[in-house]
Amino acid sequence: MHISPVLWQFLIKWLHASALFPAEASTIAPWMDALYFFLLLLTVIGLVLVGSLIFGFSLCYRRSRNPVATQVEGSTLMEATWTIIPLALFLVCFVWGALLYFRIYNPPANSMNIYIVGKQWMWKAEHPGGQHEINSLHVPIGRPIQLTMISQDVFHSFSIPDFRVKREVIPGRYTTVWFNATDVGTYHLYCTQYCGTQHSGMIGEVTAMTPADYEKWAQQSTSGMSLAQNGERLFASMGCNACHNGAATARGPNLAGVYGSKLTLTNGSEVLVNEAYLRDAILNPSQHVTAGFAPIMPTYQGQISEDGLIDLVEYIKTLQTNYRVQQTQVTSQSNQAAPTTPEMVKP
Amino acid sequence: MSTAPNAISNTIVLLPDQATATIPKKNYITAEHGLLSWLLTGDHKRIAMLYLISITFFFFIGGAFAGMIRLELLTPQPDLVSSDTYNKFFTMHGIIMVFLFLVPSVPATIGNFLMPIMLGARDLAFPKINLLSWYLYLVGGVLTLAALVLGGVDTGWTFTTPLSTHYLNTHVITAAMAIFVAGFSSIFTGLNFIVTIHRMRAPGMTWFRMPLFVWSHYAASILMVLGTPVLAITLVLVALERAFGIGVFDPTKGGDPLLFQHLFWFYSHPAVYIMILPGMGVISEVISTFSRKRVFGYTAVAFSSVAIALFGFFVWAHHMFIMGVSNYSALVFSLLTMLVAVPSAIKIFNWAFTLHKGSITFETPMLYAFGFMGLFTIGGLTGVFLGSLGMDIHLTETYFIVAHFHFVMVGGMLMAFLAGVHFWWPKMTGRMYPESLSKLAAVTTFIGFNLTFLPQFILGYLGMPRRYHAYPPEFQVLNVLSTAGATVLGIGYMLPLLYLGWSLKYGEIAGNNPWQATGLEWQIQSPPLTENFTEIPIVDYEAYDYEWLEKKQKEQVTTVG
Amino acid sequence: MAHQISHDQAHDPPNVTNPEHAEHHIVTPVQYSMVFGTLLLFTGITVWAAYVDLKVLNPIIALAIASFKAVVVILFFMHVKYQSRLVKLTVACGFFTFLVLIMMTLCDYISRSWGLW
Amino acid sequence: MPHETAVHEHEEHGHVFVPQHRHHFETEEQQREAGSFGMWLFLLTEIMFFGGLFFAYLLFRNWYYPAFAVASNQLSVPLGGANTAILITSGFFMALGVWAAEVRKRNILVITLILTTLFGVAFLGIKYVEYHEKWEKHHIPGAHFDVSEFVNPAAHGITDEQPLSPDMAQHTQIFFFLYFAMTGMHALHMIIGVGLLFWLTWRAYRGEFSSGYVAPIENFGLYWHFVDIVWLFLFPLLYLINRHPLH
Repeated sequence: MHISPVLWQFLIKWLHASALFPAEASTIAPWMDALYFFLLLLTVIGLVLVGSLIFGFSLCYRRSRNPVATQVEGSTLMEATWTIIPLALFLVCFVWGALLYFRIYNPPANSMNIYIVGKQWMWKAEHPGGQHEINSLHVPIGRPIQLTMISQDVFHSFSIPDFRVKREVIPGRYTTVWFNATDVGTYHLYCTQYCGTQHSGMIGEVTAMTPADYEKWAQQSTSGMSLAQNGERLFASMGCNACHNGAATARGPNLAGVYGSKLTLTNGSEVLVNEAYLRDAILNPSQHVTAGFAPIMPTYQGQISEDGLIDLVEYIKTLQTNYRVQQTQVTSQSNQAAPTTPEMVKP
Repeated sequence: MSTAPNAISNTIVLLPDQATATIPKKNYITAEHGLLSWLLTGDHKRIAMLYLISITFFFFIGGAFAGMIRLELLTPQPDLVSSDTYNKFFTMHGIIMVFLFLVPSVPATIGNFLMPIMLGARDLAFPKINLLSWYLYLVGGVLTLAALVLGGVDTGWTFTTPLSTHYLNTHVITAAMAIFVAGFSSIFTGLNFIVTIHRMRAPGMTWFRMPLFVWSHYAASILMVLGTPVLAITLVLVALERAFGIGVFDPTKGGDPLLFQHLFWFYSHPAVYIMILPGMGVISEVISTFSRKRVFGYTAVAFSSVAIALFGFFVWAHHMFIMGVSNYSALVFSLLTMLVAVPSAIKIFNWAFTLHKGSITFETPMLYAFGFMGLFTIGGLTGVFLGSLGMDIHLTETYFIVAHFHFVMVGGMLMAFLAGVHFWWPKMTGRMYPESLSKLAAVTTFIGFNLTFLPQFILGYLGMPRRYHAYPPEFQVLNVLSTAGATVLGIGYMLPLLYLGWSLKYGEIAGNNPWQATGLEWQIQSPPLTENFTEIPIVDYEAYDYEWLEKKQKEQVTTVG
Repeated sequence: MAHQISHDQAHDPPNVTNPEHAEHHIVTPVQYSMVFGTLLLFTGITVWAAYVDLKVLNPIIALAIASFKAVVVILFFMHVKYQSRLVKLTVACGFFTFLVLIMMTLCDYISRSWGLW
Repeated sequence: MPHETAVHEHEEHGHVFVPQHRHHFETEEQQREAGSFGMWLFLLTEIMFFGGLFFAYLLFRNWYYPAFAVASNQLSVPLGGANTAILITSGFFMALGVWAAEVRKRNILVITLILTTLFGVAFLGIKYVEYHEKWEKHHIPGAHFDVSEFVNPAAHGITDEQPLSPDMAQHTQIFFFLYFAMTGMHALHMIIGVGLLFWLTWRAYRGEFSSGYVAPIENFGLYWHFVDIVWLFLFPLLYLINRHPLH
């Protein structure tokens, strides 16, 4: 920021204190505000320009002063001026905006992942350690937090104005957004996409805490089972381990260490295994058949909730060895999840 | 004819001597009598009047919903109505205002009235289709009211799937049908205009002699004809999906909700240009008339309309930047969005420079036009905020969006509509509206509008989401301001209804050309004859040629003298 | 500024001198029959081609044949070949907008799989 | 007066003043060109109307190709092919009808219009047979949709088809939905067209189009040919996705 930091802080604090401006509570917020003030300046200049042209001409050329109009055809030079200058300014806005967009929507590699599930009309947050929250989100300050979000029903939108981040939470697909909170405090959390009756009740609080406090909170509010542990249980109870057990004769591919790797599918395409891929492969297995395997996996569409899917995905992410898979396989029933036609999901 | 004023006055209004003047006995209003003669008419002027009455009716219904929304938002608590009711309010406000007011507002009323006259034709190319389009509009309106009376719809006017298809139990299909039918009304209006402009121009009326009003309607008509059917088929799919539970837009069944967004916005983005372009046409006419000067850079203004229509088709995904479109296409659409902003800037500057060296007077239409220019500048530039990808993340789906499109649609289009109605009121009815009262209304509207919507920009940046029934208490002050403004705005809109009604009987007789304007419509009697022209004119002058007008008037004076 | 137009020029009600006008042309039954034969022939070809495995070419050939048939119908049955530039432009405009819809939307769907950037 | 008089001198342009001439057109030529241009603009909206469906088809066909291929093979090529030929024939007679009107031959016009109608009705009849078969097989999308035939073709006596996995088989429903939406929308246009044909035939029989007034016939022809064109695309896209053996 090339504007004097003192002045900047004064301006923001003053505006915020008079409830005209949101707090700047994340690393991205000052960048967003800088662009905002630039655009605001542009608007004011544009408005003043147009306004003074109208007022100036109205005064100078009003009928009582200038009874006879002078006819003018127009001027190519002037047309060019007010084509090129606005165009250049708009292109600046485009480039600046695009840079900011990619900053907000591309999480750093080292960020901490929290899952968000939206449903009518609440937000569920699931921390990797197994802490579940409803309509609230606790995050440590000073480290990048990535939110991997999905909706169970309709479109929602996850918005924290004080962090200047927002992203649509859509059904059937993970979306991500990230932020790095800078100030301890509680901030509003809104659903900004109209989602039905209680749309305006789909709000919550984001609590940004010091890393130490966050640690304390995480320990107090854990359910005792991490997401991966939940996933492991689900993995066994759905009978996934019957095929995905890593044995040489297994009917399904080995899942240990599969996260982050590149797979070749039967149709020859190469894919990067990420959260979205894992989720899709569970729901629509026949479109994600690993080369060398038969398309025999049944679909789990309609049988696992989004939370269950998150558990499974987290589990597969952490799976480094098949030792425990093979251990549990002995004790669980493997024919539990027979292929069935999912019934219609209609409320 | 009254004699030319000796002293330079502050007005160009030139009325016939009220003591002797009368409304021409033979005109399109008196040509036939009885209700049926109106309901079965093929006369574009009568159809325009039918449209004017019906869209005014729907405007005030939509406005009533706006009033109730603002009243509910006076307090942070959800206390006036239940959430479901509130959701139905803003849905109805949106559907009525977008599809039953803004889309047909200028084209179907003023455009319908003037298009043939401005081109020197006796009627639109297809008078029966023109009447059909009004009936379709009525059917659409009645279906909307049916959806409302039967229990309402709460999808929002955007019908977001899968909410609208699988999760609501309100009258979505009725509302979708209403919009489907109203859409075809708009298609037929557009089709009629395009054919009329291509085929019915009077001898000598070349493309570059057409008034800019015609150019902007031409551009808007192209958008209507090519965009609306996509909305129609999308709504058909929504209705089918809802009725039979099929999953084209439902991810759990393998469909894609973003497909709906693409198809919906493919129409609904161009739709905002359908709404604003005809308004821009009105502004061109008004600015030129009241500064007694041809529009600065006629060609640039004409082509910028066409450019808006063309680019308008390439930018729709900017409504979906945060919805999970690919980053690459977000980039492309953002860039194209910046390009479409340029023609609007060109127009604004050309209008401003039309004033330069003019001889300006400040009648009511001119005041509305000034209001339009100021508010549209704000509306347009705040659009750049939203087109700029990063900024859009924070601002979209908040009150900033609400403020932005109300600046364009209400501050822009409604101002232009009122400018047009006042400007052509003497032509349509043969009588003048009361000048000072209407000036008061224009100023009231302007003040009320700014009070209503400027606070919403601030609310938006604070992060207040749109379509919220209740909101955190710290937003109350700004919301109260906004509601107060809405009250003033409401009065500003009631006033014209009252005094225009009054003027039908008591207004001064206007004569043929009270504004001394150059358009063909001002060279015929007011109200015009059913066949517009006793003989088809041969056009031998360019649009906005005030020297031609002066010469003509001198000839007339000498003839009479 | 006011142009003086001679009466002959000015009185051109059907816009005969402007490019939007085209002389009316009657297509003969012989021409129609030839078009009819072509259409039937290509219907046969498209069915036949579908039964031959041409890998990625199959849909391309099917669409190419369909487009060819459509063009033939538009040009002869619908008389566009003999129509004014305006009508030709109108037809082109319709297909152009359709392509805009498809291409711009596809640009989103295709680039989604390119990753998060 | 500044405006010169534009005199109506129809003879000068060699046009007959037909009774269907509307007062607001200068000449019959102008009226005819306006009508045909208007019809073309209407067809533009039809292109965009079907365009949305075609795009949905394109998208889902790429996503669920196996389901689309197998489901498409359920449609009957002989019936679809016959329908294509029937529709082309109907279009041919319509084109002849336009010619008959141009050369003012009333009897030929009436006969071609009747033939056009007959072939149009034949098309709809075959379409009905096809729809009925889908109904019996539970291939109508909705609550009663049945995928067993695609999951287990052998049990239904289908030997030349690979079984689909259950999740992919579900997506055949999208194919059938698009099939019904697109052919249904097309059939709706046909039904409207047949209705108009009855009316036009009646008017032609009364000799309204045998004196140089051909605009209604010509414009209806445009509509009818447009409906043909839509089918020319629907046929390969829906019936002929993958007729060669999959392996």
